Amino acid sequence: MNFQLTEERQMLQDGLRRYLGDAVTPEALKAAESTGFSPEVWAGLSEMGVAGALFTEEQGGFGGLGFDLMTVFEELGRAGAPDPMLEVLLAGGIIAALGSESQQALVEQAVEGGVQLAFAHNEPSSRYDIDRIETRAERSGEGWSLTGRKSVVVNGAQADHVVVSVRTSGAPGEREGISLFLMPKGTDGVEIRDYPLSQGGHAAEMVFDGATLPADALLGEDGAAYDAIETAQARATAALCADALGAMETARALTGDYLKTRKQFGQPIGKFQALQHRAADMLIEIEQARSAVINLCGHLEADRDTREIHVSATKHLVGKVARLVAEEAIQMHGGIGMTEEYELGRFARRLSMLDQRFGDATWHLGRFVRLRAA
Amino acid sequence: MNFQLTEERQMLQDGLRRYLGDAVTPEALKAAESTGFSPEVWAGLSEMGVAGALFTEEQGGFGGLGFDLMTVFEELGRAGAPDPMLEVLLAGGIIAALGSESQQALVEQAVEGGVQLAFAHNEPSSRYDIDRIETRAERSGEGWSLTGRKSVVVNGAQADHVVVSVRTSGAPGEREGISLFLMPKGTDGVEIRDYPLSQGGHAAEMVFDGATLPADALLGEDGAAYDAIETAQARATAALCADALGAMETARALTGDYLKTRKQFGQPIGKFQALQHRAADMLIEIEQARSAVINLCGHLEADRDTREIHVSATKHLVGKVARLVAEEAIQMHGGIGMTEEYELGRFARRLSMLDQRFGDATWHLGRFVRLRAA
Amino acid sequence: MDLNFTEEQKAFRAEVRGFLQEKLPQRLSDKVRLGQRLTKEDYEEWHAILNEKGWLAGNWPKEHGGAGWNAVERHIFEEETTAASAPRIVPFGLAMLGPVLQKFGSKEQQQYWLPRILDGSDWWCQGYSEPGAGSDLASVKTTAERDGDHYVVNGQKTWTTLGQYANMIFCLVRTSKEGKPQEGISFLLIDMDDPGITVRPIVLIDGEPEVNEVFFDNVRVPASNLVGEENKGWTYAKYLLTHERTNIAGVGFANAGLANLKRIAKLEQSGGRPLIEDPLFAAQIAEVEIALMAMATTNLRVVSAAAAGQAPGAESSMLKVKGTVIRQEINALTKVAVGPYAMPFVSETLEAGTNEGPVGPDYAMAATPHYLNNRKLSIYGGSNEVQKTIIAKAILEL
Amino acid sequence: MDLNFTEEQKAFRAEVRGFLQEKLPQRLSDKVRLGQRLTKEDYEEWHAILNEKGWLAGNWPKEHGGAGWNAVERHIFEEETTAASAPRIVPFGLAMLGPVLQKFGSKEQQQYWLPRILDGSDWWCQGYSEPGAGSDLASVKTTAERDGDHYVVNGQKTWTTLGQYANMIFCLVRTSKEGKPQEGISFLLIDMDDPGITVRPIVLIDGEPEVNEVFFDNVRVPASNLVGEENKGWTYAKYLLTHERTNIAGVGFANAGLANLKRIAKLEQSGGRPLIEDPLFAAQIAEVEIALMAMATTNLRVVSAAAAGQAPGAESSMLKVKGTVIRQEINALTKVAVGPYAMPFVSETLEAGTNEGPVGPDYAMAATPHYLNNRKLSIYGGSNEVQKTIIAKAILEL
Repeated sequence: MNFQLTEERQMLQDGLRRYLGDAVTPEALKAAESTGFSPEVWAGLSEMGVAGALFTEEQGGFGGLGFDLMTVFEELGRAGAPDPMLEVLLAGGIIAALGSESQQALVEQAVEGGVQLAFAHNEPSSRYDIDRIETRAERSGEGWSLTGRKSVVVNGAQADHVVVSVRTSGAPGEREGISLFLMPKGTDGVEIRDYPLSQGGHAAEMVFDGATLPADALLGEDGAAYDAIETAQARATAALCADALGAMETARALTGDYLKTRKQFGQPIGKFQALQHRAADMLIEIEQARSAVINLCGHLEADRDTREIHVSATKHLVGKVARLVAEEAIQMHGGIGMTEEYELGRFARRLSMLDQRFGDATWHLGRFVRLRAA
Repeated sequence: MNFQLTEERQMLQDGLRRYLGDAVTPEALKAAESTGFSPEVWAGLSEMGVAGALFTEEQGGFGGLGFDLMTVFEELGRAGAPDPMLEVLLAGGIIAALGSESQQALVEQAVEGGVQLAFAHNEPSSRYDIDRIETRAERSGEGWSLTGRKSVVVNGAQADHVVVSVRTSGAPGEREGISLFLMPKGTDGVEIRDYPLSQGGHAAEMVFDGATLPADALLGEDGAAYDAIETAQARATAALCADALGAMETARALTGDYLKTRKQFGQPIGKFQALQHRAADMLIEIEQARSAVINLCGHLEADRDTREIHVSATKHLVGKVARLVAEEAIQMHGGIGMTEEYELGRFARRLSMLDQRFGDATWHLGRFVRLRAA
Repeated sequence: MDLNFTEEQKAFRAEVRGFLQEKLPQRLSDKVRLGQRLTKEDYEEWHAILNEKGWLAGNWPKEHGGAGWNAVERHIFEEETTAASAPRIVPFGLAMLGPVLQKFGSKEQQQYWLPRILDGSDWWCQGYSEPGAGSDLASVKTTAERDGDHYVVNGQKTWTTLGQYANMIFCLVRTSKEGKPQEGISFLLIDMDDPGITVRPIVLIDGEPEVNEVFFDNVRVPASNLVGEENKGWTYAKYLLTHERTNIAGVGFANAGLANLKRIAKLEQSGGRPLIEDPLFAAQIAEVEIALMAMATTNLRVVSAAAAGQAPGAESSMLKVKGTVIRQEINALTKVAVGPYAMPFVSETLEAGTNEGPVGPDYAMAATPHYLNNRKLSIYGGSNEVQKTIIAKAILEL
Repeated sequence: MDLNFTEEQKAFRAEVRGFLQEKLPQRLSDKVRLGQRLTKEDYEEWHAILNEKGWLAGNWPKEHGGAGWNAVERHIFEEETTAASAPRIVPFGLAMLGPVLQKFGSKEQQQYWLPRILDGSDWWCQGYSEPGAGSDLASVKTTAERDGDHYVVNGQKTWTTLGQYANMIFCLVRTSKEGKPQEGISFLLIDMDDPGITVRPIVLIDGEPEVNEVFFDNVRVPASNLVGEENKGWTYAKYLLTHERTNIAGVGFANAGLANLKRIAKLEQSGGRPLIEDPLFAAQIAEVEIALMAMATTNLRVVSAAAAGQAPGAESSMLKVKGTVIRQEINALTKVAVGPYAMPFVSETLEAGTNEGPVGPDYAMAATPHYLNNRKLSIYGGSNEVQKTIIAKAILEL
């Protein structure tokens, strides 16, 4: 039992914290608003080889374990970096797990840096169920023809390659019959609407109207993609929770500084005991969230049931704490915390949108109950 | 719309508050510990004719509406009176609703004062479901023979007459087939174990092993008692919530006094802002509880669905607030709040046991959802 | 005790409802229902409709052109208009300045300014808060120095809601530095078109430029624009704040928000079934609904006491806290209810009539902006922390 | 980062588990499981069993007869004993006084008192708190005046847990009124059989006389019973409190309580189905379980740092707060779970071996007493309010 970062991870953490502290400037954020990411920061992360930490040596990386994800994403969250590293983990993880040798080249490119990925999976009525896929792919000549709609595909318009989930057999709600395709940017028959997200970055609605893909675009076996998606999403959930943890740390640091410097009725507001105790509650809950993230990251390589219990436990707890921290941080700041100009705002929005990806706190609480009862 | 007490109710409230403030002495409480009630206070309440407020003029009383119950029981709770007036309301209400002319005499006796009643309804596995009755009555000669077990019958050993619910047909969980009997104290074939309760007062386990009752012991029609029980329990729930409201008022008054007088680190602890804000939270929630009690009392005479929605809404809310008030009052007192010697303790226990009668806060939340969806 | 409205009150409710059915433009109620932005013209249109009926100033006495309603009637009007998704009445002239002028203004001021509020000639905004003051309103730093028959105003106001639409601003200004901070404050009416005034929008975290900073650089204001006496402004300011406190609970908004949340939870699917059938989500809706049922009755208790002439005390602080917490919880649940479609952040979709349609279902587009924007509810108008201190001091006598 | 225990640690866990299977009397674990009262003899029996194995004083170094375990080993022992429903080790001699004597006691004191703690010759209790002091421990009023080779002690201690069983008490006494309150305090060992000592039980709201008041009326204590130096007692007191803080989170108790709660929720029926299938109740259990899973890891982080020689800081305050809140929530849910059978309050049923059987199911009888009794968790050992102030000051540097 050991809760110290390894030397390598410590170096990665230090390097990332230093780099992002400098690089995530108002200008970088401004650039990301219109394009969905900051070209400069993205290039910087590529240069550092950060994506390598998301993959094992076998896959061409130098990490890939839960605590590697935690190290990277906590720093991205702490800086509020607007770059789609999570999509590299999510889509790249699926490609690494299922891809043919030639498809794996994409993972190498991701590790070397620069390639942008996305995972088109959600649909307007799927909400958070992985298996509620209605978009269909049918064989068409040598290849496949896709019909359906994917919603809120993060980084969908920016990605050089998009992993698309479809149903090749079965009905929505069934685990069997889900397949994956690797689709390059610019494929015909796909209508894309790109838009900004509350938490930063962009997403897209993707309408497939008979879009055609060649036979070798299939990722893994026909109809057997469920497990790989669930695994990749478990890892992405851990990463997203680590990201939220980092954002909470920044929110609490900003709040602590504010409590120390802002004066009212003649003294720093941090001298008011009611605020002290609420700040302490916030710290206690952030510590809970940190432990929950550690629990999930430490069980990503466990058997499926154990892993998924930790997925739901952690997403539930971190979701609740994220709401508390975002709301309390704003409240303790007062009006200034409501303004876009002040730095807290974008962290509060980032935390507010945690619930919206991979299942909200209540949804995961119900899922935890079902998993425990199973 | 009017939230003032009528003159009559105001007089009743004043009189009760004055009387109970004097009468509920440590000696009276001590007496109630062993016997289940305080003979002196009970006699005093009888003399004041308090039970009359629980029944309509038609039934021989002078009240009987929701706000009459609220007036009486808020004061009983405020004083922490250990006397089984709630059982008069519950059992008496059933007798008044269903009883034959000769059975109604009991209601008159209750109004005139002195007669003790109980309602033997709960069973070991019924929890809070009114219809989950397994105790059976079968025709035996001219009368009936009862077999089964009733649990936690409040005032069961003390009551001069006990209303007993049984199943004469159907299965547990069905509304049809539930019947009621009026059983005098000392009936053969009933084994009674009397014991004290956490909130004060006594209850009994009652085992019926072929206890025989005459034909005229039947209350109302054979098999059709459900509605009367539900109605009586709705009224008793309103009364119990008003009782809790009164107990909360005392808890908050004790806490307020303590905050003003107890000094630590050189000043009254009520000067500490964290405690101020928590005291304010407590007050806000008590105000919510008061409004919830008003809502229920104001809808006791409404149609069944409206009434029951308010039963569950109010029992849920008051249950939550009662827990908050009991726990926060103790916490703000510190060690002294944990001691039996100090007055807070018995109010905290009274509030703690609110959940245990007629359904806990969570149970009623679920029921509210089902009633709203119906 | 009686929870029922009188026959007169029921008849009044029916009259309001009939009026709304007939006169409330569908275009406006659609915008309100979807949480789209109302333009200045939208507000003015609705104000004019109400004014024609004599209902624009429910709280004003009839002699000043108001409806002269008591607290219960105002409550009924509020319930019906929020239920019908009518635009809110912009409060600065009607709910805030009007009562102050009626109580403390000169005859001339009343005759000139009050009709202009009713007929829409003036759009007022509020110059109370200053940077760094927070809930400590008496620490006014903006100065007004007398110079002949003018005051020369210098300083800065902030959090000026809808200041971008206003042509007039009522301000607390410091006319004396003697005595306690409360003692040297005056209440001044200032034309926003005067030279030396600059308005700078403050963008909030929902992307809206709803509030503003207003800068005063040697602005010359006629002395006739002083309300009441010099250095007595704090009295008028407190009177205004008390009036602002009516309907502090926001029961109508909460009811409308809850109805909207339930509608969404019926339409959204989770696990192949309507979200509202998810027992845990349904329980969260139920919890806030139950809290709202109780709070609405607390509100009626206060309204009913006010109609009987009693001045509300710490109860209004309790209503402020509970009311804002309930509305914020409804906002938070609504954000959760719409699922992933709470993420798109396309400001243009909130403008009616643009080409930019909603990304997901139309009910989803305002969920996140409203959630974020309404964090202000517990901050402004005296933060909930300030309210709790008031409650503790008043009732616990601490 | 590695959440796994080492092979050595796993082997140690297996050894503890095997020992418990063999040596823990069923009679004792049954009582603990049902929440019945343990008698003095019960505790002494269990202490003797552990002492025979050399495991009674896990935190003492081997030279003093302890097991010399590090924080992780102590944690494992704690996890296994609570999971097996072993009686808790009475902490006053072993966890509190022992470390103080080892650090600050004279050679003679160590040689005389330490073995007597291990072999059960002495039952110690704690004389720290005084009436009206609350969390302000330094405001000691009980005086000890030097008279020849004795101290004469006068005053009162309170909240003395299990004082009714004790023959010895360690006390903070005031030996000087000079300087700051912390400066004139001494640490004295007092024989409870000395003339002038009166013990008065304090009945708590669960009906238990668990704590006591101890009165000192001219009690003569040999000067050789002074620990360390006169007027330096505050240093030793703080050292003791730090040691008391180990296992402050109570993870083992929480785990055992959660397992008990789940067992009850499976046995209780609601609506004709096991209570645990009620989605709302199941969700409440899940919420506290999830919080506990995280808190247990926080605890391991602190334990692991302690084993590596780091002194815990404000983390132990965080664990105290979260740990007590979780345990209290489990108690509250257990009370709800047992339903109406939480109401009977029959003190005798909590004594094993009496004729008075439980009124309802045996698992129900301790639910309410435990719920009530454990309200103390957030009050004693530095109230949760004091802990929050510590956290705020330490981490926020406020």
